[in-house]
Amino acid sequence: MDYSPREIIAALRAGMLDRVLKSNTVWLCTSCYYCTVRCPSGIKITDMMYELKRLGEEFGLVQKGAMSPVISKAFVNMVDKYGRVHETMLMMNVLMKTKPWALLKMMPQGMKLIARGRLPFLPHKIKGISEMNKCAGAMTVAMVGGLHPGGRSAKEA
Amino acid sequence: MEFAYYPGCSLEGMNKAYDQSARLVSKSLGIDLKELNDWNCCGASAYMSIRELRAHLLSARNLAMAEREKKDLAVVCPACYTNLTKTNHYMGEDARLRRTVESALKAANLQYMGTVKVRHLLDVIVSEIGESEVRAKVTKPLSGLKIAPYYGCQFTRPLGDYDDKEFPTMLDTLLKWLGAEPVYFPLKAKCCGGILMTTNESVALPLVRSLLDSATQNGGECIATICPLCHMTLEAYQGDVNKAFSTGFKVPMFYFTQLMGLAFGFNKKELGINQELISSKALLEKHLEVAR
Amino acid sequence: MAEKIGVYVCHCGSNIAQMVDCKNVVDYAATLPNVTVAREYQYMCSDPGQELIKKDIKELGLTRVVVASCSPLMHELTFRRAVEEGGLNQFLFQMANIREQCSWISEKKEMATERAKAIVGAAVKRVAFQEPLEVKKVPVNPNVLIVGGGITGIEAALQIADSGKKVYLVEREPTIGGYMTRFDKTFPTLDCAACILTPKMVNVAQHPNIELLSYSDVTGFSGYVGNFTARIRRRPRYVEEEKCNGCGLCTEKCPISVPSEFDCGLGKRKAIYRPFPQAVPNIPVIDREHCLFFTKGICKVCVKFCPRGAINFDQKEEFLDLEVGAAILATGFDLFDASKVKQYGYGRLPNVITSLEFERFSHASGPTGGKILLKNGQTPASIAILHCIGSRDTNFNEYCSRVCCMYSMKMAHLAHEKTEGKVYEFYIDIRAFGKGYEEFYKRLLSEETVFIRGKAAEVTDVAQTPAEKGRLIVVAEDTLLGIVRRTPVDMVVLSVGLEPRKDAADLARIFSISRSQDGFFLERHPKLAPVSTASDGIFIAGSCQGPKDIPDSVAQGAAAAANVLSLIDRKEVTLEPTVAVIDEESCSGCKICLGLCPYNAITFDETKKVSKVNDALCKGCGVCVAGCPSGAIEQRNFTDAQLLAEVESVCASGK
Amino acid sequence: MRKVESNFEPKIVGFLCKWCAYTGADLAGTSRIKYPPNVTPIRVMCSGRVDPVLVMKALSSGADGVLIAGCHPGDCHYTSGNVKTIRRFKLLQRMLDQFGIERDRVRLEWVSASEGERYARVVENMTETLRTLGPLNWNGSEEV
Repeated sequence: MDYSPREIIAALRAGMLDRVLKSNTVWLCTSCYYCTVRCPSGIKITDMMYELKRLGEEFGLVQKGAMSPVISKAFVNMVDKYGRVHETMLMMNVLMKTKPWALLKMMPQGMKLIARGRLPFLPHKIKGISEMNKCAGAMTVAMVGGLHPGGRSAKEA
Repeated sequence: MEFAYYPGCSLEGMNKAYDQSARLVSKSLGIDLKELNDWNCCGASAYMSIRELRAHLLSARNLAMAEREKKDLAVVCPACYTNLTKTNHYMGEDARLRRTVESALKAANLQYMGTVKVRHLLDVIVSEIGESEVRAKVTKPLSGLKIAPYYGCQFTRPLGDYDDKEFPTMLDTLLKWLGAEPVYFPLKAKCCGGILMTTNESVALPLVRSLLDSATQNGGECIATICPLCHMTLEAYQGDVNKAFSTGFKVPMFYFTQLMGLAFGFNKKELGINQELISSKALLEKHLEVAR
Repeated sequence: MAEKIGVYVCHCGSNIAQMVDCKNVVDYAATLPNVTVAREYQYMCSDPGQELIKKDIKELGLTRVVVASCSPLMHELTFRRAVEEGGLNQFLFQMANIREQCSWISEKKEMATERAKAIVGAAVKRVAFQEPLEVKKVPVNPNVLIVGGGITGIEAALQIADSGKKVYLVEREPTIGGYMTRFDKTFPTLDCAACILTPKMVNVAQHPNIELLSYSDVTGFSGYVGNFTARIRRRPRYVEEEKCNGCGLCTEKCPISVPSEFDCGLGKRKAIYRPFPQAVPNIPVIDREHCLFFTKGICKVCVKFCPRGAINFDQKEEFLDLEVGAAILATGFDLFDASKVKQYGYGRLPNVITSLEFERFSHASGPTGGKILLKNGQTPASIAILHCIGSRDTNFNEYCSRVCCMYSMKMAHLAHEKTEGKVYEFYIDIRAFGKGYEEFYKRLLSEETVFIRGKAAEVTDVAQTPAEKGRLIVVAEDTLLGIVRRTPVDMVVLSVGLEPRKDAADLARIFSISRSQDGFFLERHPKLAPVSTASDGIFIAGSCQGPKDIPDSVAQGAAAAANVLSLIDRKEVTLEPTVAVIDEESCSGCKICLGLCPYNAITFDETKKVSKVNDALCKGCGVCVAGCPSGAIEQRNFTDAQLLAEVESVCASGK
Repeated sequence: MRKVESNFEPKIVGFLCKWCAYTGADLAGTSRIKYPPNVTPIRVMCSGRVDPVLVMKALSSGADGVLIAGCHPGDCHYTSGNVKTIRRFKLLQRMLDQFGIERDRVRLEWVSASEGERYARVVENMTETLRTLGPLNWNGSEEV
């Protein structure tokens, strides 16, 4: 971890957003929420990390070679397309893009899971996918119209 | 007791057995789980990370549909629980967020008034069904079985106020009702690192190792889970841990609903125990007469 | 009505003037009916400001005065006095609050000015309907009630009693002395708590002017300044105070041993016991829950051995009504319950203890005779002291408990001295603000205490290295180093913060005083009236008002005593004449008002068939006024005509 | 849908009890908390002094709403004055119904001496509500 959450906040206060976004800290956050429930100042740190991830992705400022942003993007694309996540397909997608050799390494485990019927091959597409995207479209219009910024920023949270 | 049931994406895939056993034991306890029609992804961490607002929209769609059916929502995946609850909570306290989400829902003729309660199935069983009814269903008590009760992160954090945020005890309580012996497990609510496994193995593996260490050192013969991601991580990566740290873990993993099922007398196949990666056969034979 | 009204708009420096266009308000006021003169001035509360009013009353023959300035809570009395000195009855004055409820809450000058005009307009309209009233003087009862016998209450009691006044000192516990009796040494001088406290406790016991009511509490409090009645509940000790000579034989012979509350459960006491040997009064008490006679009807060993026949199992709870002129609440604090912060393991991990438990360990007459010991009886080789437990934390108490930094450093010093082991302090900030405090911190730094700047994240028993095995590991980000450190130690001491007493809300209700957001009793003014309350004649001192160390508590005890003495020596006090009066002509005799009055101040005159208000009992709430179906009751200075005038003016403003 | 009248600023009469609500409102000022200027305060000794007649008078004289604020139940300086306020308030609401006046126009709120922030929020909230309800324009005789 490049910076502790405390240092992240200090850096943000000092106006060093780029430094924060390029650090590995935000992408190492597993959303375990310990910081959020323990923070004596009541800061919702996990939410803040989400906001920083979002900003990093928006500005294209992420740590070089980091996989997590790739996963997030693939995850979002899949949900926007099918309405749900298909674990197998998501992993295949991401690994093909980042480290295809890892797929080989995972083969034996994968075979075991297939044998136990735990790896369905086909994704499920929900019926309401088009109306869901309509909602998302309406939301984008609201965002572009300035009614609501991209996220619920940590400041207001 | 009737709920709209929200299985969540990972119960459709690798954690099918969780879904299977949850439905089975719920039914036998008189909890009527009706799968929420055409539910969608809750907007879990990976989505929330870069599309926060839209993640709330995803959860809100599920909530709106449950509201239309006039039911509360029963959830088994703690991540889904957290996301749905968070949306519920934030829409209540942040008027601007509410307005934005409401107006977006309108595009699909949906509306959400904030009346749905999101409940984790474990909370429903312990708080609503209660000791006497659970005990009454136990035909094959898990006597002598020493279990490390593992809650993971998002069962009570940040918003589940039905149990302690640092040291939850609900699962311990339930396991006792089943006749089993929950062991002291100080890491019971720590992160398994699952979400980092593909991206930062060097960070994630030691977390898995410390969990297995603590569980076994305190006498745990197996681990009970309530989270599909935790379950998957501890199960699928035990081999990697053994390789990386020269350890020899072979700790069987159970969803808490599978343990309930065993105690209620269901067979292993019905509960999806046959889908496990680390065999529990020897352990179960030692403690229970479930050679079936 | 041909009144001559003077309106004075105060700038309050820039407090009002920078947000309210005072000139505009004055011009507006001048146009209002009956207004003879309208002026603005920099500081109306200053001498020249008050002179302005007096002069105008004399020269222009004003019959009514309105001052638009700060809140009436601030300066209503000041201006009433000025009006009186100018030759007008003080109740022909009305205050318009254009500071606290106007300029300070506004963002736009135009809006603030309009609001000020509405407020001033209402006051002008109202004041025309005000009537001259006579204040009533009543004698002050010179006896004083003090609730709480900790160091604060003791100090107050001795100060007042020494001046020759009678003090009733009510203490809930079997002994006075409070928390201080349980401490070992005191910071920063390290003098022993008992050495400085016990002589004062003895003074209380022997003082002819102090009546000590221990093992008692206040259950009711009524009346008004100078003339209160306090109802005291005396719980049965089952030992007759007049007969017992404190020989202690009963305690010695009692066969039942239970954990001692005084020692935080670390030591034992008997079922008939004194919390500690120097207890005042030096009279034991029987704990009903454990005494064999009360639980099983057997034993009576104490009866057998008592040389004075002082044991009396038939004692009953008694109630006592005391007449007093003033009261001081010095009820102190509760300690934060460390088990609420689960990540530190209090109650789960042995050898995680609280600071009070540490005091008992360290105390020479404590359960270990002054030795600091682990659960296994060994001396710890390393101790970590964690600051701010339950304090400065939005999850628990947001405020700083003020004493923990200093007592933690005192503990570090004692721990080091007694164990010769390593001592770590985990702190957020060191707050060493008092006389000699910073110097004490410097001394600790030179005594090899390791200060780690970082709030501990958790205390865990899960070892990651062989060196951590079997020990407690404090995990904290060292914010000076910028890394997370794991510090293995043998013992962890949690420096718990101070909280309002659990029953503070009940006591506040009994005494009709307010509490601040944090739950402590609310002072009348945080700077200028720190020991007064909004209720005349009732004072607060010590930690019941907010966390305080011993020097500050003693200072407040003495301050409250001075306030009380100044009140008593006035011999008489004036009462607000804002009481209710019943117009006999209009009263229909329905008696509805009788049930409405919380003070039983209304009686029914059977011969005239009308209700009557007893002036001395009426507190002027006005509840009966609003409830009278015939409109026969009026509240002085809050008459229907006055309030309606205000309402009408507000509604008409800006139109 | 909320009706937004851009220029309408409701006029609200606030009856504040001296011990809690008025002191709380003072605290909001001392803490420099900003809130809308729509509620003009009138000080009473106890919320129990607020005769329904005063409220109706305010509404018929041009006020768009009335706020009654006192000590929290149980904390009344006069032990139980606010309990009587609660009872009277219910009566008052029935009177409002009879005249066809929205119940939201008259509010009873508890604000302690230490709740400056809360007082500001109450005022903000009530002002917002009345902005959407629009002007009352009631002359006191017939239904609105």
